[in-house]
Amino acid sequence: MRKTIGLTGDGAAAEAMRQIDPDVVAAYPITPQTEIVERFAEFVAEGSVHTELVTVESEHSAMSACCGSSAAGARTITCTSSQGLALMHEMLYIAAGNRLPIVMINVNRTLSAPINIHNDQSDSLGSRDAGWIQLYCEGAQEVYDTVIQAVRIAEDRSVMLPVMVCLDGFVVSHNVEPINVLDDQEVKDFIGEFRPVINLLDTENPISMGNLTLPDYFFEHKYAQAYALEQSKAVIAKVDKEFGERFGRSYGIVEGYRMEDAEIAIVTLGSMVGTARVVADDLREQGVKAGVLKIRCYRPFPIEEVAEALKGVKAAAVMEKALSPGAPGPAVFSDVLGALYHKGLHVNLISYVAGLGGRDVPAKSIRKVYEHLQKIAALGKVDRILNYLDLRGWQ
Amino acid sequence: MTVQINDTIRKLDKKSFPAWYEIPLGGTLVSEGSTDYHTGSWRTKRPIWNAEECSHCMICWIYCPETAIKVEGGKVTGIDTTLCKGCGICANECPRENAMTMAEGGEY
Amino acid sequence: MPKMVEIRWHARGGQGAVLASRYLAASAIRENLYFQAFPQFGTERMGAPIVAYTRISDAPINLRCAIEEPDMVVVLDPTLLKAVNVTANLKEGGSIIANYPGTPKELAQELNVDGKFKVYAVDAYKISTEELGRPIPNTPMVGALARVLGLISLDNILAEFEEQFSHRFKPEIVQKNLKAVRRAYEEVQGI
Amino acid sequence: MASLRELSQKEVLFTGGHRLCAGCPAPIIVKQILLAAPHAPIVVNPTCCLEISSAVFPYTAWKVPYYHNAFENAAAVASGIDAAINALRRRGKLDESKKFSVIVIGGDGGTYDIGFQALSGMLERGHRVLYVCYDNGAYMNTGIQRSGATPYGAWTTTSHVGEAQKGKQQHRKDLAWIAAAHGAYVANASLHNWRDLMRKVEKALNYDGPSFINVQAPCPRGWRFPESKTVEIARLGTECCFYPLYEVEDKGRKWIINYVPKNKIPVAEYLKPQGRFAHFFQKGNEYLIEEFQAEVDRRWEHLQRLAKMSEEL
Repeated sequence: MRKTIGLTGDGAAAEAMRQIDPDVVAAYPITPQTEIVERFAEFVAEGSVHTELVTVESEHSAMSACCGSSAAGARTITCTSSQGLALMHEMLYIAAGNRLPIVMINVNRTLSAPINIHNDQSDSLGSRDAGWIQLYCEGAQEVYDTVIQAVRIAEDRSVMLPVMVCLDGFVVSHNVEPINVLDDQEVKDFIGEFRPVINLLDTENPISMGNLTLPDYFFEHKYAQAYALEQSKAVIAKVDKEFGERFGRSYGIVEGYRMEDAEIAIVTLGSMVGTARVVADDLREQGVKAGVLKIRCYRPFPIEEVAEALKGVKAAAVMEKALSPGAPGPAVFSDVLGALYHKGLHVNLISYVAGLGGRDVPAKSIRKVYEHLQKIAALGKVDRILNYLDLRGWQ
Repeated sequence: MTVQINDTIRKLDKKSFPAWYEIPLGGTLVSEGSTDYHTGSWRTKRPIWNAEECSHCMICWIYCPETAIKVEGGKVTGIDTTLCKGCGICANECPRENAMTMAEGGEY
Repeated sequence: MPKMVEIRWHARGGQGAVLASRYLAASAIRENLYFQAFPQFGTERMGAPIVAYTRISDAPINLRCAIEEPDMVVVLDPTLLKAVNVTANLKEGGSIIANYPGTPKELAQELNVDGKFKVYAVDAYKISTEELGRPIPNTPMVGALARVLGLISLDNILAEFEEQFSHRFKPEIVQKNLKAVRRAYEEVQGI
Repeated sequence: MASLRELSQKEVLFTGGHRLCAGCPAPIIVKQILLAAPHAPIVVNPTCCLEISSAVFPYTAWKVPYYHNAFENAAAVASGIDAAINALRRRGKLDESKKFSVIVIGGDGGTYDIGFQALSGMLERGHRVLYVCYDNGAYMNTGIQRSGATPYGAWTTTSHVGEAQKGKQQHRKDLAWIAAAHGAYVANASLHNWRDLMRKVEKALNYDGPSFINVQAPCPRGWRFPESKTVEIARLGTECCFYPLYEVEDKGRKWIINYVPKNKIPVAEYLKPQGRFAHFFQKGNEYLIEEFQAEVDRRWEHLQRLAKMSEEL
């Protein structure tokens, strides 16, 4: 039976995991992901899942054990955050390169130093080239729905890649919201049985995986993997659409909010999307044609969708919670810029880095970004490309 | 470009892949051994097996790193010259004087 | 009814403010309301003054940021009235509901806010000590807040308590808590 | 235990055509392990000589399921495989009667050093995995650098012999002891004694819990000896008690010495044929042999004490 209950983002992820009832979960606690592991361990203790929970001694071993179990044909989920994701970094590439359909929930938290347990997106954005699908959630309902979708996406025969579901630490992970939870059976039916292609336990048909691959074939191997990631966009859209048809909620690859006739737009991902919607609504009431472009699927990057959504705007700002020191611009900004270039578009595009280390991104600050965009729209050109929201001493 | 992607772990019928889309999923191979990769050319010395002296104790067989001691029905039948790298462990460990000896040169 | 009510909680670490804010929020589901309940995160441990937030609305809530100017402030511990500026950024005409042994008038005088805000007092320590044998202010304060808020019925507050806590506490403890919540709901007074 | 003649009629599930050096001990050990495995083997291999030489796309010397993931995490990867077996069995997706021998085969760098944490985690959690370390006492794969397993005084490319320093300054870590402290089934073995090694492998894989076997693996290239002498050097290592053969049962409490040399030879006889110890035999460096001998004696005596105490159990 479907029901609405109050859950945190972490709680919603754990509830989705309970319903998925994966074969193996290997995870290690880290703030602000801990609540997921704790909740799931309760499910294991009470017997409401059949999962083998491997309480490993580090995130490094968490991802390693996940690779092992997935390669052994078991449906495998893990979750982490920040330093934990960084510690997994090596194995992220291996999981993708070995084409293992692992699902990971990453609760976005910044990276040391200085040590800080709060939210920004440095961790997963820093892992963008590992070859994982990355989906960013705005709120806890989307977390719940996306974790379920992720299983289908990862295991799709044409994808066979790991999927990272990202949610902002504390802002979403520790915020209680009303969550519409599906019936257990509905979830089971939606995800279906896992039929592994790679299976070490099939000892009658033994395989060798993780083989040394030298210059003669390495390039071809990696391109085949990259191609699968690029092509996965269609599967992500298909799964989301089917989810919507069955359960009435879907999110798309990107979502344009009031973008139809928007003259100025904020492009962002994660929880900042929600606040930006509120500010856009306020501005619309004042006659300002403001819109929001939410990037839900960050890897593969939705080149066509982003370019299409932004082609008519006079000015746009990419807001992201991560720096890319020494780069021409931060990660998402650079990708949006690249997408526009791909399509031969020139849009007055600026970058706003915001909310590092848990700095709140309130509505009034997002309003400042829109005001900046209005100025650029009136001017007809970008005055300053790289901007830092609410950074003390930055003018 | 439309291509047929290899989304399987294909039984290898050849050891070359003309295009990226023929690479098996994740570069995974069927475990079928590598006896078709010949390491006999590495040899600079060669073991000489003397059938008449051999007691078929299988000491050489258990210690041969290349699985190059050919056996059949519990008896040594010869050296697999396509695999033997000529390390000489067999001759060194052979308990008999003349059953396995090393000769200079890799060519048989 | 306003479109959205924003509430700030003041308590000391370990007093259960986060639990209370989540309990209130979950009760709102019974009224088909939308909500958010989130703590302000730091590394404060037991005893330190802490802050938590609740948003309640009749429409889905998109805002994903801290509450800067709350409509209401709830204070779980009377000692915080002096220790923390509990009325900071409270909206003009907003409400303050405190666990306080005196009258609302005395509370208003103590806070020096006479006439500026609506002031409500309830002696949650007395109630919880009498009903539960221990000074645990969090759940009674939810009862008092619900009364002032006027969006969630007493019945729903009580029903939610039963649902959330009946598997954790013994039945008699649940009943005692329910009585404390009900008393706070009924005994809260305001000016 | 089957005789060699009987064993030779079994299929060897690791074939030639691999690219390990001539005279390498690793394939000899792998062969013995796979012949001894009582159930369907699944091999996890950290990055090491064995890995980069046995599975080179598109060739694989393996005829069993084989997985290489990274350098430092083989024990964790194997933990995941063990978890998958348990989970799938519980769900009825695996036949109850189908048994697996999950085996990690790794070098000492990936075991003593970088993989130490993962190994400890695997042993502590009690996975049904056998971890075999083919212990050649240095990072041979990257070109003979010192590891935690390198013996005292040995020359390596990161513990050179010069005026100021004579090879490695420390004695080697005794990993079997540490493994035993986890309560795992632990054994020390050597490739020259195939009967002892295979018995231990079989025992470990029938043990309902984690196990660790350290196997002496003389490396002709790194130890500087002729490639025909691999087995012979191993024998000397055991005869001088540098590499004693023993096992630890009863959750770390019962220590059993499996082989006591009739005449314990001086370590010099073991060191002499190895080029990495050449400086031990130069004038003025006699103290190196003495210190080496003293440490071997200390450990051997301690092992004997443990074994004696265990007899009372």
